Amino acid sequence: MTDQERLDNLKAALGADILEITNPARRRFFVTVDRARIPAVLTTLRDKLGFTYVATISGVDAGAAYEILYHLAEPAQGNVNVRIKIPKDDPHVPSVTPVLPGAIYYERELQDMFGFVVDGLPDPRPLITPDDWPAGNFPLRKDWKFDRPAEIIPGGKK
Amino acid sequence: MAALKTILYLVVYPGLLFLFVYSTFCEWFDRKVYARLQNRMGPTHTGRWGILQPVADFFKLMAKEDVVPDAADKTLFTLLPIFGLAIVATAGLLMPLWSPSPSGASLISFPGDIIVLLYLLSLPTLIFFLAGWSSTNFFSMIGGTRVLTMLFGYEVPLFMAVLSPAILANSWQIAEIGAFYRAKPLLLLPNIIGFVVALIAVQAKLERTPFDIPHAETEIVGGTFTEYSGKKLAFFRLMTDIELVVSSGLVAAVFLGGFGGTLVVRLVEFVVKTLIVIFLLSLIRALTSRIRVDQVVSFAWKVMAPLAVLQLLIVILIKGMLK
Amino acid sequence: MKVAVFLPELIRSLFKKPATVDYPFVKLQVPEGFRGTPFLHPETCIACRACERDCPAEAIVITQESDVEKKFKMVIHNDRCIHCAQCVDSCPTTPKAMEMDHLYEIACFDRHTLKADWVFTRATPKKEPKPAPVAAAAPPAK
Amino acid sequence: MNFNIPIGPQHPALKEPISLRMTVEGEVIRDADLRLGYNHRGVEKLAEERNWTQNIYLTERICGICSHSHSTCYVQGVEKLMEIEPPKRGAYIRYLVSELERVHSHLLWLGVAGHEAGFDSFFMYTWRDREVVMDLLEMISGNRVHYAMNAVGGVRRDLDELQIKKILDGVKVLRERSEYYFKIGANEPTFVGRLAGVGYLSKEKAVSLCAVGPTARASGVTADVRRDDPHAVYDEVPFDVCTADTCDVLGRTVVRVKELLESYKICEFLLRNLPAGDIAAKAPKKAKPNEVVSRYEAPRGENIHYIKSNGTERPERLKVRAPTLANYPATIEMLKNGFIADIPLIFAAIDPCICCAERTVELVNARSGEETIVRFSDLRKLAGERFAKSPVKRNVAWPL
Repeated sequence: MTDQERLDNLKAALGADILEITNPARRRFFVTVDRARIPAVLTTLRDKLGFTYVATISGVDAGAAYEILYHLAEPAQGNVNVRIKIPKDDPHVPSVTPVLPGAIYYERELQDMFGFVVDGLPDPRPLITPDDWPAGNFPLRKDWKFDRPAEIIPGGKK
Repeated sequence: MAALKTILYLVVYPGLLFLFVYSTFCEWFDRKVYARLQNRMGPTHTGRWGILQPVADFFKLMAKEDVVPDAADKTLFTLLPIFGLAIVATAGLLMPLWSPSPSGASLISFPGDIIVLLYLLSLPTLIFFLAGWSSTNFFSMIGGTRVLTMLFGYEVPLFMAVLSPAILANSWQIAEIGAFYRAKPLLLLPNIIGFVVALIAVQAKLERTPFDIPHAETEIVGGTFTEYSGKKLAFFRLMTDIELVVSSGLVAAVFLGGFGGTLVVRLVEFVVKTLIVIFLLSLIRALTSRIRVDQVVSFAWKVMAPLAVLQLLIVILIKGMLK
Repeated sequence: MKVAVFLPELIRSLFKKPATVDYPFVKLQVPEGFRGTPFLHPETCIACRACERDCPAEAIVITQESDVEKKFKMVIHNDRCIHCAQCVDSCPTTPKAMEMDHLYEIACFDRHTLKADWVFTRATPKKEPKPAPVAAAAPPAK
Repeated sequence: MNFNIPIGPQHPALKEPISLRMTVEGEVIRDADLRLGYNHRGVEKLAEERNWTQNIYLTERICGICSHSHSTCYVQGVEKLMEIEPPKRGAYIRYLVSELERVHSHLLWLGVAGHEAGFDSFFMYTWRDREVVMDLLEMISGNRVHYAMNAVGGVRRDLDELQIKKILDGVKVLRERSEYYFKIGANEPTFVGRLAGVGYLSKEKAVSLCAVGPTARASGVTADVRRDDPHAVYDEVPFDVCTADTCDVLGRTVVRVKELLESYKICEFLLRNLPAGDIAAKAPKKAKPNEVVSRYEAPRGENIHYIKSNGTERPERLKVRAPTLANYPATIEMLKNGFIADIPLIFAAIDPCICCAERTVELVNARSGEETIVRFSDLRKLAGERFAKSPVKRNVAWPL
């Protein structure tokens, strides 16, 4: 299958949901869709093109807005990265775990790292931040700055 | 004077001191053989060829901080290692090593001492269970229940396996069984199945691979000993070592023709034969992987117990033929 | 089903030399290209700071001692060094001013003893190639 | 009678900190829960402050066992961002190291499986033979664990004839050894008895829970990035994707041993067909604003890096997903209804690399020694207070 065919497949399957689609490298596709449509889009991709495997979910702080990328992969169809944009003042995103059960840890990680609120997540407990992690600290946001303390070497003469 | 002599026997030979020295040596031997079977070095630096390593370990543990869990039953928790050590040391006195009187071969020798010995060897299992239980730690408790579950598996085959040479020798006294087989060494051959069963059962009793289930470190941390530290752990370890000596001594006494002759010959024979048994135990340890507790019980009842019964049958048939 | 399949291997091992070595007393040779600790040949360094920029552990610090004299000071924090040898790769001079030695037993009680420093005058890149420096400088640590 | 047992964060079966909370009924596990976050180093945040070169070594340190896999995955992506192509020889050497790393990782895993099953002899033997490949890697790269072979645009060290010969000899020895141990290991009844039927993961579950690597392949899913998403040399090298259909720990063992044999084949192919030429292309300092998804088949499964550049010499975002994190949902599934005795085996069978899976949070002040001391004393104080307040309870229940 060539990349053009894969592109056509994607366009045929998703239709009007596609806001933007690019093919920057061999077997790599970036699709932008609307935030509210993400579970529907992933369901379509799963049922029509066989994308059962979500490799990971990346959150990106893109300056003006947040972005979330769902990296899906299928041997024949290549690697499809579904991008949604999220305004900074309303970090809500629908959960895709009901569609792809393997996504649960990635979504929990997103909640911890970016402070997104994943609506409908079956298990919304924090996954990686410690129990006493101060609320409102989301380390991978660009405005979260961490001042590295000066290195103090215990012991020693100097 | 007699009392002093008895105390000397109890404390020096064949009592505590001898048991301590010999059991640490046996631990070293076991570790060294196990390591060499795995192409490693084993203990190397403490004493010549690392021979003092178990002693060093013992004294190091004695010097370590001793922590008693707050929720544990403190009296029981503290007393158990002492009881355990006392029990196995008493069992050690039953070894036919030393005879103040010409008739008996061990310090304490009486008809039926083999039963007492087997009984004393069963008690450590109970001690381990209680130790696990009184620690009130989840891992210890799982270890404790595993100890008991395993006990149901290997105890009966062990008793039956040890029974058959006794039946053939027509005696319940360890020294007499030994003497019988010394007189007729060929009769040791029919007991070979029993020997194998007894070896495996002893391996299980000593909780060594493949039966190290009660303290399988990758599953339940330290098992029964999870909460033990310092002196108490040192006592438990010494107890395991003495148990190793006594069990292998028992196997050697009933299956390898016992020990006879003068004091020195007797001692040499004891050392050689127990080391053979310990070598075989080490070999089993290196050969196998740990099995699950349900597999132990089914193995014991499906394989070992029938084999032990078969052994009994053989022995009874042979006895009939001899008569 | 077989029983005791490992027996031949076990018995063979029993009579073989141990595969392990008695480490602190017997040491194995490290291979030729081993990456030990980095050190500086101060006579070839042109103070271009390429190593400082590329060091992933920020273990190299170069400071100018005085503006007039072109004197520089380089500190290698071996307690932070991750021994990747990127400084050697980044070094643009020929012969390289940075080099790795074969030292790997650098553990010590005080991290400060692991810091090595050199004060040197910046070498000016010459037209004809310089002769190779005589004997590598003493390994920095311990 | 149910009760909870904590496996980890400190437990002899786990070489790295993770917390598994098991609800057990007697010896049978009824439920399992997972808590991560004991080993966070903030690699993703840190990567945004480092330049492209520094990040090679940072990604390499995500994992200790498969160090080459993360840096290769990263470098593949960066090369695409910078629009450079490594020379053929460089690519061959890079993936030769990859395959040798797979060999060492799988041998390590076999040993660990032996140890978790209480079979220490097997553990010692496989690790003894693993030294052969470790020595080869040390000879090639100059270090045993962190090879630091990758540079943006190629590799950093070349191979000479003598080294090629040594590697071929070593691979030959290893192949003999692996086949021998596979033969006898598969016949040892106690060992097989511990592995067979343990940790069942059906094919449907493996697919739906997005399992990767040998875990998925042992359930009959033919997922291998080397074949599914051919990159660099893998579209030239002949190799098979190894699968098993037993869906248990035994299957995972078999898959790994088969992969070992495949890796030896790939190594030999790469060495025999090693082209002449340069080993690295010159890399620019900066990358144009772009984004790239880089995939790589690590020994444990698929690595995926998402890299976004913004025109400077630093990445805008580096997202790392290690295979272990992808396998956690499947692990929970496998653990359910198993025995306590099987926890270490099942958990080890995904070849967990916890420090791979956890790398995102910047631990507050973990670098400063003084803070650690303060924290320790705080901890002791806290523990003391808690200890003093809590009434002595014997809340134990008979587990049988």
